[in-house]
Amino acid sequence: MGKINLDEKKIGHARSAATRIALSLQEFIAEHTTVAVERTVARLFGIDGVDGEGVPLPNLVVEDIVRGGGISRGAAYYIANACVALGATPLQVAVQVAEGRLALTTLPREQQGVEAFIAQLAEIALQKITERRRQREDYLAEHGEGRQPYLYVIVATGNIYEDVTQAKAAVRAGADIIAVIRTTGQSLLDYVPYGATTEGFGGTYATQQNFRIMRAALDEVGQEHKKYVRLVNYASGLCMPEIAAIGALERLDMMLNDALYGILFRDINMQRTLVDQHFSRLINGYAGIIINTGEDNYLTTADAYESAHTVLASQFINEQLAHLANIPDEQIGLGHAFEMDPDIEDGLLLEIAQAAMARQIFPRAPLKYMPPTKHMTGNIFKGQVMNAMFNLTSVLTKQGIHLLGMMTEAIHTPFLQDRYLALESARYVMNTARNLGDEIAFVAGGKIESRANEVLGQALLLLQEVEKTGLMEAIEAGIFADVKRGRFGGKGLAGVVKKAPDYMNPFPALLASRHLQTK
Amino acid sequence: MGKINLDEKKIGHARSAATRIALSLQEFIAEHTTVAVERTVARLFGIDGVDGEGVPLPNLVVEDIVRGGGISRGAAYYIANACVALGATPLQVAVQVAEGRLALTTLPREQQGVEAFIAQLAEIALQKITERRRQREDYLAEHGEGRQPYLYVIVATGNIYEDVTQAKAAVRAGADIIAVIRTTGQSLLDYVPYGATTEGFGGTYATQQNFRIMRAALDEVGQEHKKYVRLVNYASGLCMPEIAAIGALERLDMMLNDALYGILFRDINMQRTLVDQHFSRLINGYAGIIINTGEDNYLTTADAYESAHTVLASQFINEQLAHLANIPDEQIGLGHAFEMDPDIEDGLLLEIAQAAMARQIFPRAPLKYMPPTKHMTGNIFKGQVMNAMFNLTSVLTKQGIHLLGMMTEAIHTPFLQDRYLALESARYVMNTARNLGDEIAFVAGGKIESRANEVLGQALLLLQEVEKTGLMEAIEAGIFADVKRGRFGGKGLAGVVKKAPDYMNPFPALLASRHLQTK
Amino acid sequence: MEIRPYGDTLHDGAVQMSFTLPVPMSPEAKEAAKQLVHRMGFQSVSVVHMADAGEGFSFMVVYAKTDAMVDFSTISVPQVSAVQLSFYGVNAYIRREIGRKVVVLGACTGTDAHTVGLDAIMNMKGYAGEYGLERYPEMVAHNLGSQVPNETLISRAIELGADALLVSQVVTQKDVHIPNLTELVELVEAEGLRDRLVLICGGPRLSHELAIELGYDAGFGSGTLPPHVASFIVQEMVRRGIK
Amino acid sequence: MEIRPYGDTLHDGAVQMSFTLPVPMSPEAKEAAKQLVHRMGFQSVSVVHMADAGEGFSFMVVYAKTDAMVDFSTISVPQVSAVQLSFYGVNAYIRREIGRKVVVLGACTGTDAHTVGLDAIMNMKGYAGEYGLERYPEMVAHNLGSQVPNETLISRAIELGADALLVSQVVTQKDVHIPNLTELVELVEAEGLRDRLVLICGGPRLSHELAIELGYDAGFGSGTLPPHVASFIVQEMVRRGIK
Ligand code: B12
Ligand code: B12
Ligand SMILES: Cc1ncc(COP(=O)(O)O)c(C=O)c1O
Ligand SMILES: Cc1ncc(COP(=O)(O)O)c(C=O)c1O
Repeated sequence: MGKINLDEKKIGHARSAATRIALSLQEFIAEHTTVAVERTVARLFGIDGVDGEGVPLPNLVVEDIVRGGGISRGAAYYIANACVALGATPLQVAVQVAEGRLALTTLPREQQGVEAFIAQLAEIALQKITERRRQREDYLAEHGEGRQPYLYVIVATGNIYEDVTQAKAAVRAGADIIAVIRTTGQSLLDYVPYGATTEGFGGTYATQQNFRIMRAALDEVGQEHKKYVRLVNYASGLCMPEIAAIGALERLDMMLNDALYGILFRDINMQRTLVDQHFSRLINGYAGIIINTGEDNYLTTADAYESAHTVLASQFINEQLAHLANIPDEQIGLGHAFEMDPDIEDGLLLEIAQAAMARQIFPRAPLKYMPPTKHMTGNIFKGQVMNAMFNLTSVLTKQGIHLLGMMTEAIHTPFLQDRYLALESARYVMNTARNLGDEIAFVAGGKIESRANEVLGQALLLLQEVEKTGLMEAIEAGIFADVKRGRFGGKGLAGVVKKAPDYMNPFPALLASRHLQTK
Repeated sequence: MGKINLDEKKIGHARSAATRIALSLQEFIAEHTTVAVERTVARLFGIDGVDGEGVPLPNLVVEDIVRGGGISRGAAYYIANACVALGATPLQVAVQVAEGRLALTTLPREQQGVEAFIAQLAEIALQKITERRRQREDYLAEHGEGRQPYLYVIVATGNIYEDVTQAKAAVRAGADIIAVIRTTGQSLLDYVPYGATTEGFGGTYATQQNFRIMRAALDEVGQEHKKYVRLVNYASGLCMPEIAAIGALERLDMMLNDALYGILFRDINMQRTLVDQHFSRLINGYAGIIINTGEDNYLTTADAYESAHTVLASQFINEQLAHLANIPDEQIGLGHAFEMDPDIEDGLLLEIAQAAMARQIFPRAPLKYMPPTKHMTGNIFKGQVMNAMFNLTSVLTKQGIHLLGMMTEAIHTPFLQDRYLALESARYVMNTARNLGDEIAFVAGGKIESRANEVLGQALLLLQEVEKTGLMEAIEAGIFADVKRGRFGGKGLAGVVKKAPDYMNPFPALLASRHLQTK
Repeated sequence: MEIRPYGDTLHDGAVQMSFTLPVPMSPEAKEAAKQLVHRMGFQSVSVVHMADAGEGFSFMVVYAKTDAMVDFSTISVPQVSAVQLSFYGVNAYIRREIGRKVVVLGACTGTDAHTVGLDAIMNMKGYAGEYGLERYPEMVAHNLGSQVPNETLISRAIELGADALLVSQVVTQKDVHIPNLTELVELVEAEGLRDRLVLICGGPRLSHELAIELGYDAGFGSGTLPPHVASFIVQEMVRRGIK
Repeated sequence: MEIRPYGDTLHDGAVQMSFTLPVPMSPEAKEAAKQLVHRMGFQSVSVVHMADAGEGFSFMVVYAKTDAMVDFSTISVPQVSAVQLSFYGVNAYIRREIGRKVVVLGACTGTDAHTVGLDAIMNMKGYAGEYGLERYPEMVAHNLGSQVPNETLISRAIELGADALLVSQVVTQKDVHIPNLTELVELVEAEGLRDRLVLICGGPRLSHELAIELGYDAGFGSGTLPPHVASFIVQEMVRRGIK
């Protein structure tokens, strides 16, 4: 497309402001680790399972190291050290810790071969992830990438088996992407639940076993329909990097991954989750998983007209933070949303302006486009039409990842028929308007172009301000989503650890240096 | 707008071909009258009411003249002659005929003063119509014309009182125009039913009393909402000019008026209805009533993609026929429809092309745009979305008279809630996309432009063919709507009468010569 | 097997509903809607939307859960009993089993002017990729078109020696089709033609069940294709010994 | 006055419905849908659409007519009993009748993170043109935000000397809000605070009726505006003699 006459200079300035914001944040991130990061290392080293009380072994291991005052050196060191000392695997070591038979920090240190062993464990982990990535690439080579916008629907019954039924039905009705929504509150858990689960509220627990069950189901139904069905779950929350790791191991294809979401909407401590985010993104990037960012959420608490520029500004920052985690543009699913008040005259023009602008500023990113949610009401018949306008805007402006709006948005998590009808409607609209985007041009200097440039201009000013104050300070001032969060407030601060000089974690360097080829 | 780069020369050629087609038809029309035309004269002379069996007096009068072999001279003469002879009003004369006490053709002829009396009766009739027109203009001056596209909904309960309830509810929900659908089969009746009626199937009888009841109701609710609510009924059928006259007397604002509809879809004899049409249009034109033509119907029996050009060709012809009946462009509501198969890729582009093209070729006509009907199914949720795309296309291409699609189109004539939801949806779509048409341009040489030019080219060829063969012959060959009708087939042929040299009807000349000023 | 509507959990009984009440929008109207749906035997009734539909009417959208179940294993649907033949199959069958051309007459009767459905079955060009009956070499098909009075249809049937009558009824408002369809059967019987004729009706709101009830041999609804109808006609003729 | 749904004729009982059946699309599925709706007590049941919803499910759209009626004159809805005051009215009332600042605490409790509704009631900037409680000069309003455990809410209430608690619950899937709302009342009672507190809950799926049932003083649903809530709080305080 590239049809809106945007001020390219401003785009350039905005991007470099965002780069500087990201870099300055990166200094802080580089100096810290978190309990979640360390648990992730444990998981990548093959530690999985729960104790008799259901507490995950990675938690027990990291708690043990914390208790022993060793966490600032990193879990990798202590685990490998124990392995070398005891001639055991990390899992065996963890079991001993869980059974209270071992305290990792009490073993002799500075043994020979620990560093080599760490490198070896890391290599095995990366190989598993690489293999998953290859599997995906094989599937895609077999069935093709599919046509964008990808139709993305959620399942959220709370029961993974019921979710499977609904997901398969959705694929048969045309879905390209299935997201399993998490149970309400999971993001505040400082551990990842375990096993297959059947009891969630407004969503289903994200567990490795649940990922596996859904992955198998989607591969099966995908084969039948000769397409690769993408699976999504959520990394944001107190276990951001752990879930990213699990996702990498179970071949998820996309993960909601955005520290800002956790900060603003889950009141998670910003230091904690920004550090977590970086590691989780390194993993996502390496695994070929597309990250989805959460700017769309801002418009649920702030007004979509007034705050449109905050979405754009945040996209610029998220893009740069993703780049710093070695994620290529093709894996950066920047979020935005169709949340303008439906009563605004020419509201559709504003939406088109925003969507086309984002498409143009981030040409290679598979933009994640969210449907109207806030202004949806119990009037399902009007909601169906609002979603139709959203579908149209999406195909018109060539969005990448298209979350289907449900006419029952204001009522319940989707019934099977809601999803079916949403898919049918989207297929109709996107087919009947398939090439409309190529057949129309926006009038130069018209409302659409002016709006896009207005939003761009405001975003640039905002970024310049954030650059001055710093991102954390800007969040403290409430610039995003009309929500203010303190640097030392929120959940999970206790899990933030300043790295010691001898801190050791093999993954960041490996993940960042090796760039897998997509075929 | 004027945005599609259309071949202006072809438009010119097409229009002149249509002019010649219309003129050659007009020769035939000028030589004939029909029983319906003569009944209309009787009505305009003030003859109304029914006999004991419910037969309308205009029918009894005209039958009496037919029986007496006088019809080729025209009813005007015999009625006036009787009035002069008996010193009675036309109504008094008619009552005597109805009671079997008088045979009009048996009275002495060539009396003094008959012609003057005819002129006087005609003058009175035109004054009544003029007064209605003035009333409308006063209302419009008070409340304004309103914004196009006008939202047009039907009521069709079969019961005029129930219709009133539904019509008022519709106005409160945003309707600008109310059409009372006729009961199935009325168009084949060779008389106009009488009085207030409560028993119709899929529609309500068109009677003068029903018109009056609805007119009063709409004036009332219109006053409350500070707008002028337009009222529509159907002239097409065996009583075309009579209903046009009644409409003029009861201040209808629009009338479906199209001989081709009657020919193709009601199997009415073409000679009969073409003659009827001309007189009915003269009346509509004079009364300031917007005519609505029926090209949209072609796409219910023929394919909308294949036969798009037949719609355009017919619009050209209808425009010229309307001009010959002295109707200004502003009163020519040419019909077309959004009837493309919803499964066609880029179907919306084709619809936009067709609608924008019509808008551009007939810039001053208040185009009547019909919603999807043929491809509507029992799936109301998909239907709601198809209607949304139609609403969008309409506002985008600036249509004039917008018939609301009902999600229950394939099921039943609208329930109150169907109409409510349709209005709500149209208001939303048209508001959110209000100025979209001014903010986009069609890519030069693109699909939309090419399609419009393709349709224009085909329409021109068709018109040139019709010009060669003549319109009646073309209808015999089945060029419109995939339906063939013979020149001597169908209903009502018996009512066609060749005018005698002394044929007399004061109205055509008066209606055509005087052009009322709209303020 | 007992079944019940499904929202997101087996047997949850979830149903969406909408309707209009003849009372102005108000908390009482909403409550009335709720009670009404309770009276229909629903649980967990939630009136999720109420709107002023104008003129003293209020519009409601409701989600609720029903306790009603049906035993799916007991469901049986009266179905047109004929082996489904193709265009070629039908013609071969006629040549083999009947040995003469089959004469078929179609019409939209009464005031019905909806010919598209009947045309889909009869016209040369056919419908959805299937030829219409006019194209069948072993059939003589006459399409009388729209608004045909029952009397005319019967007199034409006698005149043309029809084996089967195809009657289309699309307008069903206030059950206007019922007396019209009934009248035809009565007239056919009065003329003593019933045994010699295959009587078929069709239209989007008609079902085989209703057709049987009204005294027809078969009824065809939405989605019918020409060979469905042709297959039935020829097999019914053979079954009844119409030769 | 007996009322019944209205389609296009008074008392016609017309209702639109849709639901999914856990059986594959088939004529039997359609018939099952019809029978099911009959069992709900409907007449003239018409399954106007059936679709394959995938995975052995079929989706149905139905129109039917119900015989159910409700007597509209007997409907009464429990309603928040307070004279509706304006922003100015509430503040004047407090000055006149209470004579000190009213302390109000709000929270989205449990795992609920939907703050928009509560913010609409409490925030300075307000909602739909009405100031929120934080702007009321005679009130001291504290908004504790999202995901607040009931225990925390109560200890803060004691600490701040709250007169009224405003609890928001938006997630209601599988009735998750019921135990959470119930727990709060129990804790308040256990602390012996019930008499001294005006207890209010709100959210789009909550009603005043449900609130009363759960032991709250009032419940507020969709479309609530700040002065509605403020009016109730102050009048309830005076009624109960909370000073
Ligand atoms: C096209 C159309 C018209 C055209 C008809 C043109 C023509 N020559 O046929 C015109 C514009 C003239 C028209 C007029 C009217 N129509 Co009309 N029309 C429709 C429409 C949009 C589509 C019907 C159609 O063509 N369907 C496509 C065909 C292929 O499907 P089908 O008819 O179901 O046929 C299939 C099967 O049913 C079966 N079948 C049908 N007949 C037969 C017969 C036999 C023997 C067999 C074996 C099978 C069979 O096989 C076919 C192929 O699978 C419907 C709405 C809709 N989307 O359904 C309204 C609709 C049928 N019309 C309606 C009405 C009320 C009218 C009018 C009275 C007023 C009005 N609202 O405009 C007038 C008067 C008509 C009259 N007296 O009959 C109503 C009927 C309501 C009801 N249930 O009673 C409908 C449902 C619209 C509505 N919601 O108001 N209409
Ligand atoms: C915005 C939103 C979010 C935002 C919330 C941001 C925030 N800080 O509030 C985010 C993105 C974080 C979010 C997350 C989730 N959400 Co959410 N969300 C919504 C959404 C789109 C709009 C809610 C809203 O803001 N409404 C506007 C406000 C003004 O209206 P209101 O809440 O009704 O408030 C009014 C009245 O109810 C009343 N009121 C409300 N509270 C109170 C309190 C008192 C004391 C009083 C007096 C009055 C009162 O006054 C208000 C003003 O009139 C709804 C869908 C919808 N359209 O309703 C889903 C919805 C509520 N979410 C839902 C779910 C399931 C979730 C998630 C669990 C998973 C998911 N689907 O994303 C997560 C987790 C959240 C959690 N643990 O709570 C479901 C709930 C289903 C159900 N019935 O249980 C909904 C209905 C969407 C759906 N169909 O799945 N969500
Ligand atoms: C970026 C991002 N992460 C996570 C979530 C969901 O997280 P939770 O499971 O905490 O509700 C969302 C929700 O929309 C999101 O946008
Ligand atoms: C031009 C025209 N006239 C008349 C009618 C309706 O006429 P009838 O009452 O004969 O069905 C239509 C229907 O759509 C029409 O388009």
